[in-house]
Amino acid sequence: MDNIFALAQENLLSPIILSFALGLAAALARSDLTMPEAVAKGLSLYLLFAIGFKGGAAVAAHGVDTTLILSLVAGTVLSFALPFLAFAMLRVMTRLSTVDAAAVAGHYGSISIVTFVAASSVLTSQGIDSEGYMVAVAAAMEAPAILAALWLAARRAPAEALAAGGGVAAASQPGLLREVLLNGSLVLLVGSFLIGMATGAEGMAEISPLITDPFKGVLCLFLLDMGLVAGRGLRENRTAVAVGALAFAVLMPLISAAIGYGTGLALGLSAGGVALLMTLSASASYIAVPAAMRVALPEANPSVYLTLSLCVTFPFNLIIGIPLYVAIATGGA
Amino acid sequence: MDNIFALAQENLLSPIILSFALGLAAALARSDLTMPEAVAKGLSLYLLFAIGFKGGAAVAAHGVDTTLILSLVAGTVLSFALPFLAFAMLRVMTRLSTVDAAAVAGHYGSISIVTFVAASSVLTSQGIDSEGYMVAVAAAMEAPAILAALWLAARRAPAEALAAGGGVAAASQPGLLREVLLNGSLVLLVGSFLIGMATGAEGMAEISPLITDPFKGVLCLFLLDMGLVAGRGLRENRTAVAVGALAFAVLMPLISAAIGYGTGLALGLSAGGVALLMTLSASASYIAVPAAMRVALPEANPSVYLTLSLCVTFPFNLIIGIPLYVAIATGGA
Amino acid sequence: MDNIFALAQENLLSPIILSFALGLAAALARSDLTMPEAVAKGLSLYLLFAIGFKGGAAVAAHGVDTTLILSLVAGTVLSFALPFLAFAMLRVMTRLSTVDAAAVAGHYGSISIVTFVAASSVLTSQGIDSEGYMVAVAAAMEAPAILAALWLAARRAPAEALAAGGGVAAASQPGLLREVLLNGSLVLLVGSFLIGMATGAEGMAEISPLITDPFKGVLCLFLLDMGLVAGRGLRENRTAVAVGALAFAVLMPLISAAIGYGTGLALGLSAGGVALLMTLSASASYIAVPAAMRVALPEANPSVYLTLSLCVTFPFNLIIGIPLYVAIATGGA
Amino acid sequence: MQTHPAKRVEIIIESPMERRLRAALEEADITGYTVLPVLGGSGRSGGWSREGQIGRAGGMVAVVCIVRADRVDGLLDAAFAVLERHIGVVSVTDCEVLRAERF
Amino acid sequence: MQTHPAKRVEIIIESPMERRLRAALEEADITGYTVLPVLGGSGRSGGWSREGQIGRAGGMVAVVCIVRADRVDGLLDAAFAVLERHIGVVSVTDCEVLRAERF
Amino acid sequence: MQTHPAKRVEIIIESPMERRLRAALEEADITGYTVLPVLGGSGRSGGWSREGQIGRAGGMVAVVCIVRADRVDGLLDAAFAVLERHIGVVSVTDCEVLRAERF
Ligand SMILES: Nc1ncnc2c1ncn2[C@@H]1O[C@H](COP(=O)(O)O)[C@@H](O)[C@H]1O
Ligand SMILES: Nc1ncnc2c1ncn2[C@@H]1O[C@H](COP(=O)(O)O)[C@@H](O)[C@H]1O
Ligand SMILES: Nc1ncnc2c1ncn2[C@@H]1O[C@H](COP(=O)(O)O)[C@@H](O)[C@H]1O
Ligand code: NA
Ligand code: NA
Ligand code: NA
Repeated sequence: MDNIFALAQENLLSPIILSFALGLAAALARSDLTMPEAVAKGLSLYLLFAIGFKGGAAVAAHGVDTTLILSLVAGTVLSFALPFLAFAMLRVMTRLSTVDAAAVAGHYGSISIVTFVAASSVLTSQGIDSEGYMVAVAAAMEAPAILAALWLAARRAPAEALAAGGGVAAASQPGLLREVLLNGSLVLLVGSFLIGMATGAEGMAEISPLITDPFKGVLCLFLLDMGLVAGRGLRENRTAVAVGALAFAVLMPLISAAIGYGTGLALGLSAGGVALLMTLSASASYIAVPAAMRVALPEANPSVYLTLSLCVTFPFNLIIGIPLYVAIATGGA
Repeated sequence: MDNIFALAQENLLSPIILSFALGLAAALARSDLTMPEAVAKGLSLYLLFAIGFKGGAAVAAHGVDTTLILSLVAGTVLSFALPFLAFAMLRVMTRLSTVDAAAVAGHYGSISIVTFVAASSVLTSQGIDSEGYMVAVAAAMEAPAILAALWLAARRAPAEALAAGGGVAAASQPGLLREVLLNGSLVLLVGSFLIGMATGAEGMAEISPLITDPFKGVLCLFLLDMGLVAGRGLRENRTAVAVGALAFAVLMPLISAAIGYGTGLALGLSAGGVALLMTLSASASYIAVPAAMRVALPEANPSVYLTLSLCVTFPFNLIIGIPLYVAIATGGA
Repeated sequence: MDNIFALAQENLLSPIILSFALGLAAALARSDLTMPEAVAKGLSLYLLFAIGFKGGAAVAAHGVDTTLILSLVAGTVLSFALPFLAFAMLRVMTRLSTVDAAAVAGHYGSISIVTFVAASSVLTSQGIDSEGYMVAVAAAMEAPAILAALWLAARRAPAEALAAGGGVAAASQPGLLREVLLNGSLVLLVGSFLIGMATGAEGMAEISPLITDPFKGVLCLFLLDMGLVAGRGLRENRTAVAVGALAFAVLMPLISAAIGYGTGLALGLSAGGVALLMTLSASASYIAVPAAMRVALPEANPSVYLTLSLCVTFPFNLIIGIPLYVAIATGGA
Repeated sequence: MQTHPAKRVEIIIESPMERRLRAALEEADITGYTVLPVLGGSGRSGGWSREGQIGRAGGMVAVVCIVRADRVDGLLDAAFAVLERHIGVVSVTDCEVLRAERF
Repeated sequence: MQTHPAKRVEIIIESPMERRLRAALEEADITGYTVLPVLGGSGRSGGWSREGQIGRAGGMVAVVCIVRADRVDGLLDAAFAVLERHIGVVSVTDCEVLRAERF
Repeated sequence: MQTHPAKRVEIIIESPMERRLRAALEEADITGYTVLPVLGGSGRSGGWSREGQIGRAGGMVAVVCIVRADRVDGLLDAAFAVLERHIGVVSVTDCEVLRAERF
């Protein structure tokens, strides 16, 4: 228990969290501090490239153990299954329409790569090892949730959806699946993972001054931007989200993390690996899934899913979730 | 004396100055070399974050001494008072309208953070220590000058200003004060200063590979951009500024620096701290104040104040001022 | 022979090549992975500044030897002469119109700075020294080819060109020469070279954490972008280029490299210097020359010259050319 | 200078739908259009801004398309099929163009 | 396809005034508009360009607003109150829109 | 609010030609115009996009110019002299402006 508090406190005072808090505060206070879109995208390309490459290089160093394939399968299943749980909870806890609930559910099955990056960096700070291929698991968990969401919207809301021209049509939209599987961040993450695997320690030595040394600092700047965007979202959509939905956005990650914990133990992952799988399960998408939802479920209200995912669950995981998951996974709780 | 020349020469041959000169030359020669707006903004966010954080970390390391509060008060007073001096000088030395003179005066009370950064980096190169909280003093000096300028415009130019719908109304414009106090660069500077203070040496160790090691190189690139912008400004506004105004733009920083010198000694700052306070006093704003003037004193001609501040005083301080102030503050003159 | 294969293989598995391949694959697969224009420009400014500065600092360290002037002259002559050879080959190997052939020829006389950077980084990895002033030679080779192309278009296609309002007029267009000589990348490359020369080892020490340590990593990100752009070009212009032209785009660099080899030996350059001169000769422009062609020879089809230069010759040099040129120059073949 | 009547169609559409709109236009044989970036805006669904955003969702683009009057209907049909369930705005203005043979 | 007459108002305004213009529009119940970035330009006060600039001053944005004809006057009054002492350009064009119920 | 008739000219032109167009406009005494960025597009010469590009070639900009009707011909002549051999699109729309004394 002490351990958790120590971790949480240390976490709270890390430059990463404080940078996020600064961005949030600036946006809520209506400061005109902003980061240009191109810079924010540049930072996210850097983070994806670095985390992917380092994961691949770690796999090259430690070899592919038998758990790799199992972990990928488990991640895929989690991503597809969690939305059903989320959907059920949303139907009970909120008055969201079926389409909205399906869209939100999709976000919680999928993952947030920055949350993953933040957790990795906490592990690194504490000298806790983890499987390099957790990056590949992260990638595997991105898309299946989207299919689950579309399926939920189509099955459960035939009338609603059909009236609007619909979910079913959407699910069968040509190109959507392909677009989701080839979305930029997924391709970069997987691609740099493969490059890291192929070039291994030698490649790592060549580019580590870019992707390792300044990594944490760049993460701070990126979280500053996330804080700004989240704060602006909160300001504009204060009223879009009811109390039930807020409760969901805090409860769901805890439940998902518990499921991730069980899965991680069953897979026999290291403590660090378990913490990362918990984090992945607990995190909610705010890039890939929103874009897919705008295309396939335009009737779903983006204020709802973006507010929950980016303005509630993301900070919750960052501040409370990650130290908690790490503490539990390492048996510190 | 020798010392000043040695310093000036070393300064002239530093990559920082030469990068600025390259940008200036390229723009004057009408090269199409440009830096995208987003990249320039990204670099300035980096510099603000780095300088703020390092200042805060230094305060965390050395503790808050009693001079801190006094320095903040002194900075605020200087920023509010210097515009009155500048205004008086402008009325004597130039034929600028009252509104233009008030606007220019506001720029010279406020500060240029890049000039501050350049001076800090000269101090670092020469191994001269300075108070970490000078960053906070810089922040304190940003806004008061704007109020002084508006007050000058309203008091001294009632007829002019009222005819134009004016200054008084402007000074009382709802939201302007708030906008100035919450402008992006101020919030980032103060915020990262606080983060640096909160996370101290530990935080510094984590992100120093981003904010310390490549700092000087990034400053070169940023000054390249400043040179490009200043050169373009010179080319487009050659005729906007009369000889009297040019003389003001060189004389004013010297006088302000002298006042800053006295203030710094009275406060009991270290030699490095005195050099920085001189630099702050001598520098003229080209971001926060111009934006405020466009909102509150739109009748003032931006070609005048931007040309003086960015194209004359900034290079003057960079090339001649900083080495001079450092030499004087360290007793080398 | 073994050496070449070893080099080629090592080269193929370098993060740099793989990053390019990733970009290419992503674009061909229609992923929406993209790098914002501003970020790509920012990276290219960094690379130009770094390579220029390092070249200048190397010259400052090793002194200007007598070969410098001769090398500059040789580069200028090569750049002006190679387009005539290229033009003759294009007339034989392809059915391109005179204007198109002249435009393509101009690209192959000029140079690609990223190809040069990639070759330098291969040399550095292998501990092979080269003359710092090869950067200046690269700069000298940028523009003359454009004049050759315009001359070819005007001489050989008087009817065609005149009908279109044409080449002759274009060649004498006021401002074009000046625009070419002052184009942004040329100015930055030469400017930072001079800064590096002026500040030498001391300047290098100050900014090397920015321009040396993360250099290779940044090059990877830039090549990722190049791959994306090349892949998109291939996708959109598959049909723009006939087989003859493709053969040209692979044959021409080999011939140019051979000429560069002879020239380098005649000049008495070091093995590294010869490899770089081969690379410069073999590389084809895709920034400065296309922009000049759009202004001066708008009738020439950009799909043709961009596809050949960026989508065929650039990858060819990157993957096969550079290791080959290095092997030959170092006598490893 | 000789000008010719035409129509300027401006379609403000969500970024995630841009690719589909482009495909639909090309299918309807409308191959001339230009895409402009959008910084932010406001509508029935509230205000938004691109600053600091990295995802495609939550952004829009403006597609400007100049066509001969007789092709406007085809264009609008194609655009509407894509836009129908989505937010976005379509406006059509009379204009004059140079070089009519290009449209 | 059925279209409806409307007006397209384009306001080119200094960036530092954007926030005030947005507030004024919203106060005048004009909640539909789109903001486009501007790279540079030229006017009586000379030429300018955004390249390499980091401050807000010295930049402009273009605000496009499509409204029913009967709301143009309210819009122009609101915009003019903000613009009055400032540089900037306002133009109004007739247009046709789809989905009139949205305006 | 009192408005005055004018013309809105929109010129979509290759980036490498922007400098020449600006010079030509200024020579024709058209000193008021605004330049907007363009992300991509499609035309007879195929599609293109600015993403990831670093060269000027392969990009376009949109120049918007609001003028009194009697100055349109001068403007079009000046623009056409620059555009003639180049790709690009020019359209002219009727509009109403505030503050007519500025044009
Ligand atoms: N009347 C309008 N004029 C211009 N742009 C609009 C208008 N209405 C909506 N938009 C744009 O379309 C987006 C979505 O609008 P809405 O569907 O009303 O939420 C807004 O954020 C604006 O960018
Ligand atoms: N006639 C015009 N057409 C389009 N944009 C204009 C016009 N006049 C001025 N502008 C824009 O408004 C800015 C300020 O104009 P001015 O107040 O004339 O200096 C210019 O820099 C242009 O961006
Ligand atoms: N009808 C059109 N409407 C709007 N933009 C166009 C049109 N035709 C061409 N363009 C723009 O001009 C560029 C060159 O067109 P083109 O000369 O037809 O290849 C295209 O890539 C578009 O950006
Ligand atoms: Na999840
Ligand atoms: Na000052
Ligand atoms: Na060449």
